[in-house]
Amino acid sequence: MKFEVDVAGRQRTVGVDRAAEGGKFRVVVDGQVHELEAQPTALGLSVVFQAGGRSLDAAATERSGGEWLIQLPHLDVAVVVDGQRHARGRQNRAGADGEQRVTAPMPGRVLRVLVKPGDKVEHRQGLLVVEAMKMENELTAPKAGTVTEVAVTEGSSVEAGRLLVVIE
Amino acid sequence: MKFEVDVAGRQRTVGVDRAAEGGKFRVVVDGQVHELEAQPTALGLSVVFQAGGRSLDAAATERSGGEWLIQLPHLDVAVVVDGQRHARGRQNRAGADGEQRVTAPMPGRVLRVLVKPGDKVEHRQGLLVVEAMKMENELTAPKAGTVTEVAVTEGSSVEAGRLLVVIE
Amino acid sequence: MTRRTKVLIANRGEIAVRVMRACRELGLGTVAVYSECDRTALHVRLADEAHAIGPGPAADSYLRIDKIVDVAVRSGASLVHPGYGFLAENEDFAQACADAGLTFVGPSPSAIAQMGSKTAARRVATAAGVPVVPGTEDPFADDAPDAMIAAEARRIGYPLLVKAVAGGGGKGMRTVRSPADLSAAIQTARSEAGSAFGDAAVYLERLLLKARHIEIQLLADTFGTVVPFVERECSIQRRHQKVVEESPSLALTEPTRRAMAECAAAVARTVGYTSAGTIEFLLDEDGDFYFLEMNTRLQVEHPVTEVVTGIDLVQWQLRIALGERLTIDPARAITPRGHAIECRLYAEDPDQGFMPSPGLVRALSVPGGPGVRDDRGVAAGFEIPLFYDSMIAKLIVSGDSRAEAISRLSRVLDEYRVIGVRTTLPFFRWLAARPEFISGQFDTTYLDTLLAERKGQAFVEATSDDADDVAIVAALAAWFRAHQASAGVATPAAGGWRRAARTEALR
Amino acid sequence: MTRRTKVLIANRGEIAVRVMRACRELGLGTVAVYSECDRTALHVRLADEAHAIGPGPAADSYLRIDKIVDVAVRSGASLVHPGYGFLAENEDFAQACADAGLTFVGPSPSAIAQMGSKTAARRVATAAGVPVVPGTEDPFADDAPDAMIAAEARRIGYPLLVKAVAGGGGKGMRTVRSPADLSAAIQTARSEAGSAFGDAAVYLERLLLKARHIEIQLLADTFGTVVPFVERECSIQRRHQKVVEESPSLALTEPTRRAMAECAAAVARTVGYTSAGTIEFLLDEDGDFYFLEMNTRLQVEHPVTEVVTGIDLVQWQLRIALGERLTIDPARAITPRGHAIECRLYAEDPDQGFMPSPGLVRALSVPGGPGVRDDRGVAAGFEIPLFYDSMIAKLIVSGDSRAEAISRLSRVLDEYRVIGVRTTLPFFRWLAARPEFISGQFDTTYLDTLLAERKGQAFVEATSDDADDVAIVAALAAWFRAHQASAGVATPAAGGWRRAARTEALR
Repeated sequence: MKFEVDVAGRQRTVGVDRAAEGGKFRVVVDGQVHELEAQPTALGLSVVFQAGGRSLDAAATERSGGEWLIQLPHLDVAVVVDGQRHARGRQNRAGADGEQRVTAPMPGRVLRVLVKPGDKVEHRQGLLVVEAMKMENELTAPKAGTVTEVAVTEGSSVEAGRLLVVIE
Repeated sequence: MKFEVDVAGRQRTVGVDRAAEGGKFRVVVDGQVHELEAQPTALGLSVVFQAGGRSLDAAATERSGGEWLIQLPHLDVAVVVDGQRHARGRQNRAGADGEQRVTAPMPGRVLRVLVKPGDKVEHRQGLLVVEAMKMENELTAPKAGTVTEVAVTEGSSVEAGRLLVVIE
Repeated sequence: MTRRTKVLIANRGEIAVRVMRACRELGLGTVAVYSECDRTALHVRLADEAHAIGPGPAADSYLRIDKIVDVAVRSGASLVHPGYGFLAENEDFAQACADAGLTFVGPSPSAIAQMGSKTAARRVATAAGVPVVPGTEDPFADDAPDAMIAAEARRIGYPLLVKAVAGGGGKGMRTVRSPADLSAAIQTARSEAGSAFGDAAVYLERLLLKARHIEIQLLADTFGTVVPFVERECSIQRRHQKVVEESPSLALTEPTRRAMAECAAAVARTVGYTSAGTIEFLLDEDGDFYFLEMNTRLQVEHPVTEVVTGIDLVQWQLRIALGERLTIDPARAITPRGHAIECRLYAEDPDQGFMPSPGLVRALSVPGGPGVRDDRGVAAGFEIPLFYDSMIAKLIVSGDSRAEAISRLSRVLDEYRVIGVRTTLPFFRWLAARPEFISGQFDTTYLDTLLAERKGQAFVEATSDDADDVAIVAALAAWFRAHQASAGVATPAAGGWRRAARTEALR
Repeated sequence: MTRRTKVLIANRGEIAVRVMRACRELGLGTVAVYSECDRTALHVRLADEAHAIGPGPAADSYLRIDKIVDVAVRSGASLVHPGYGFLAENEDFAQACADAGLTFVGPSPSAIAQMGSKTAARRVATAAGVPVVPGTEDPFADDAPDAMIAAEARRIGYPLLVKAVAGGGGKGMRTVRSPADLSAAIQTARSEAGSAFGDAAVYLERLLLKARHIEIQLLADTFGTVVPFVERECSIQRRHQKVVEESPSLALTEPTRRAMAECAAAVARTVGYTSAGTIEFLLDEDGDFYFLEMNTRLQVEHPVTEVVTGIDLVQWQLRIALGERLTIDPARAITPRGHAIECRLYAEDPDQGFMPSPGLVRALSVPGGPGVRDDRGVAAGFEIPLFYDSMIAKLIVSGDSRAEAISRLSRVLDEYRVIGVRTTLPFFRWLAARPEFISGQFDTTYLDTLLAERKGQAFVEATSDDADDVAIVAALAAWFRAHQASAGVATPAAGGWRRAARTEALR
């Protein structure tokens, strides 16, 4: 099977073929071949690479729309498999081009809106302040650009995934 | 729904009715009513009894043929739900009447057979010695009675659940 | 058979679990209370009995004095332990318990009231002969004019702190570096304090530069005995919220340790304190220290003290509440055996400005082995609610020396896995390797300064190899999913043979 | 950048995990080996790299010296840690490592050989001036006539023990109370020893009545420094297999402790011992003690010593192997801080004569909080293989006093849950409440005698209320199963909202 995996904005093509024996796989990432053994565990996947025996204890949590949270021992990364990006996209994809939709990462209440359509914003400039879990959290611009839309008003309650601001 | 639950040889009739609200149940055990809230957890079930608020953190592992291993905080008990007793019955159901089939609780090798058909055996008398996990384990009679069948010979390897001895 | 003494724990999460453990070890029964979203929480499952007290929002459940006292009375509990947060420092709750004939496991309502107001507490410290940080004597009235506040600020000097009189946990607190920012800081602090504590009053305090936050845990019984403990170092803070705590502190000389402990005991005696409490100090660069405030409750970071002294503070809280005399050897309480470090593990995304990231904790792998203490409030399968603090666990490590504790911390953080939600683990792994942390060269501004300098840079920059690994794992998980082999959720639905059968089918 | 020093761990289960933790804390790389059935074992998942070495049976994998040495060389490991069991006391393995240029983390092959033969070890002890239990000087030849053995038995006196010269873990050991049972005991001991150790040789030793098993842990470096530690009490045994260990022992006076420690060090010096090792003694009712044997490796019960001394024995093993000098203060090593108790938790059914009950560990809930150390070799979702010892975990608790440690043990055992397989937890819960255990009135025959008296009676007799609870839970589980709500396996298949959706659907 072939998968397109979007890791932090960079697409990788990954071919997965099960070898004859159970649990052994041949995985090809952008042309590079990895022979490995992969076993499901209660956490996720235990992977041992044949070359060098490197052991990787990883977890994969499926969100929706092809989005997965991949957790390596030292790293959490959200990826999209097969490019079926869900409407509830990642807020922070710094460096990526085009329209950036800033969505609420969690339910809360909009305390302050700091920008208006037409404003030029710097990378990481504050856009709005959302109160959630008793703390005030400032949401910042994922890239420099121009605010094209502000989809909420001060005082409104928002659900996770709700569109807040669009930057172009 | 009604269930017949065989707990250590004694049958109990248990009616389970979900109350209007999610997670709330009305459970009737042999006529006695319990109002409770039951929620699945990663371990099993978290149960809170309405009367007195008693909290019970229990686990239920389904075997096969209606057999379940029920684990309370201080107690492990195998039960059969709805009487569909599996061929791989419990070895030790002391005090029960009728034929008792002693089966191998785990794979191993029969080192010694200590009884032959026709032998009278006491409760807990040794029947055979099975080597498993490098230890010699003596299987004993689940009740007093007469050996009617010895289904294995010394030196044979046995799978879990294999019939070893029948006592009547 | 005499009826077993029961303790109602008026809290949730790890601290409710912690208190229940102490109850169990003393042979006391445990009564939990829970809100709707906590129906399967660990504290409910571990309690002897559990009672629902309302919907998720704390104001409707864990802050409802009436409901909690009612459950205590109905369940036949004779003691009430408040944990920390929620009603722990609410003198009305302590009073309501007393009025209902329940023993509140904590100080008297009057001690709570006196020390709960930060301005009143400063007066107590002064009366006890303990130096305080320069600041306003009294809180400002809600309608105090900006000009008056500005004048007071000039008297104290910049930089300064706006602090909520009823504050705690860094809420309602703002740093002001110049007069221009004062008015906005007052406004946000008041608003945050009002919503968090129901009391919008604030006051000003000078911001000591390069100061360390050092605190003294103490226990006091009802017979007048006060025992102070070896200090805790809590200078690693983010927005005035402690992130890492350790004991002992590298910054204290033995004479300063003893002097600070004596000051702490003096404050406690002045206010007629009983139960466990903590006196917080600021230690400046010259080695001088100042009273900051008192926490009239058990603190989040109490385990580091327990680990280095071998003394169970929560058992002692309960024993004191049951009328026992404190028989701890004071010399032992002040002498650390080895070194302990605690990390507060949150369901927050450190790469998104520590934004809370609640959700379902799908699986957990908690490290073990030597020198690890696991104080967790969450089990696998639990959905971290939106309504409360998003702390998942406290991780406490210890070692013979601080260096051993830090190398253990790194090992343990690498092992720790929380699957399904983002946590502050990547942040802690980064912090544990920082040279300033390892050498102990930090003050209360250290972390905020460093974070500001990083400008949101990720704590773990994924290498190209990492990205390959991520792609491989994602593709494999998708492959297993497509083949119905429950990748990512491998806990099989039944006994071993069923799993074996499935494994076979996979071949 | 210099290449990181790697350690190959030639073991599995909790001890492989334990050793890896020490490696990590010292900054050493970890190489695991695994058999086919251990592909998802914890030690594989925690290692930096892992290499398959063959099928499940130990003789084809964990006992294959050739394969393990080959992996060590190929992976670039420079040290090999054997753990306990398997090849830990195999001088050929130690020699093979040396021949391949690998540092074996343990004593020299000659020390292993000398102390590995129980009869040779007894001669070493005698040479060191340490009293030994009366017994046969030399092992019996395989074809030694029964009459000759019987004559030797008469000389020693009954009751006596038949012991495998290469024995360990209670295997190949039989108690003989009268001459009539001697021949059968010799036969079973030889058969068990032959299959377990590949060496059927046995010898006889007098069975000391009402004796306690007390042992002294020691560390020895390559510069001749030997440091003995405070004793471990290991008298709670079933069929000569330790079940519960603690430190310190209630039975030792301070002079006896010091004398025993000195004897232990003398034996170690006589044999030129290096690394960690343990000298086992029997302590009789009069307070006299006798050398029993030496274990030339890390022991299962080493954590209780680590907990009461704060010294990491495995780190020291590695540091000694790397050529470091032992710098532990001997006074500290022999002075316990508090009390520690270890339980060996097995996948065995205590109500079926402790029959192994391997299978899938569906879920785990490991207790935390103060005074708990979790040394586990199994994670949720792991199928305990049939091929090895069925130990799941070691549970170590500590307290300020033995009484506190025991009340903590009870609390912790109540919290500990292993779902899917039967374990010895119910047995330990029963034991922790036994008056003889609580008062410390036991010897090595205590547990076997008590178990014999119980005649297989269940450790927890289910009350009628319990049976009701069981029926309720079973019916509810069946109900949830019928409604597809994954009762018993609630870990949801995906993120929180999917679960929420399902919960909604349930309403």
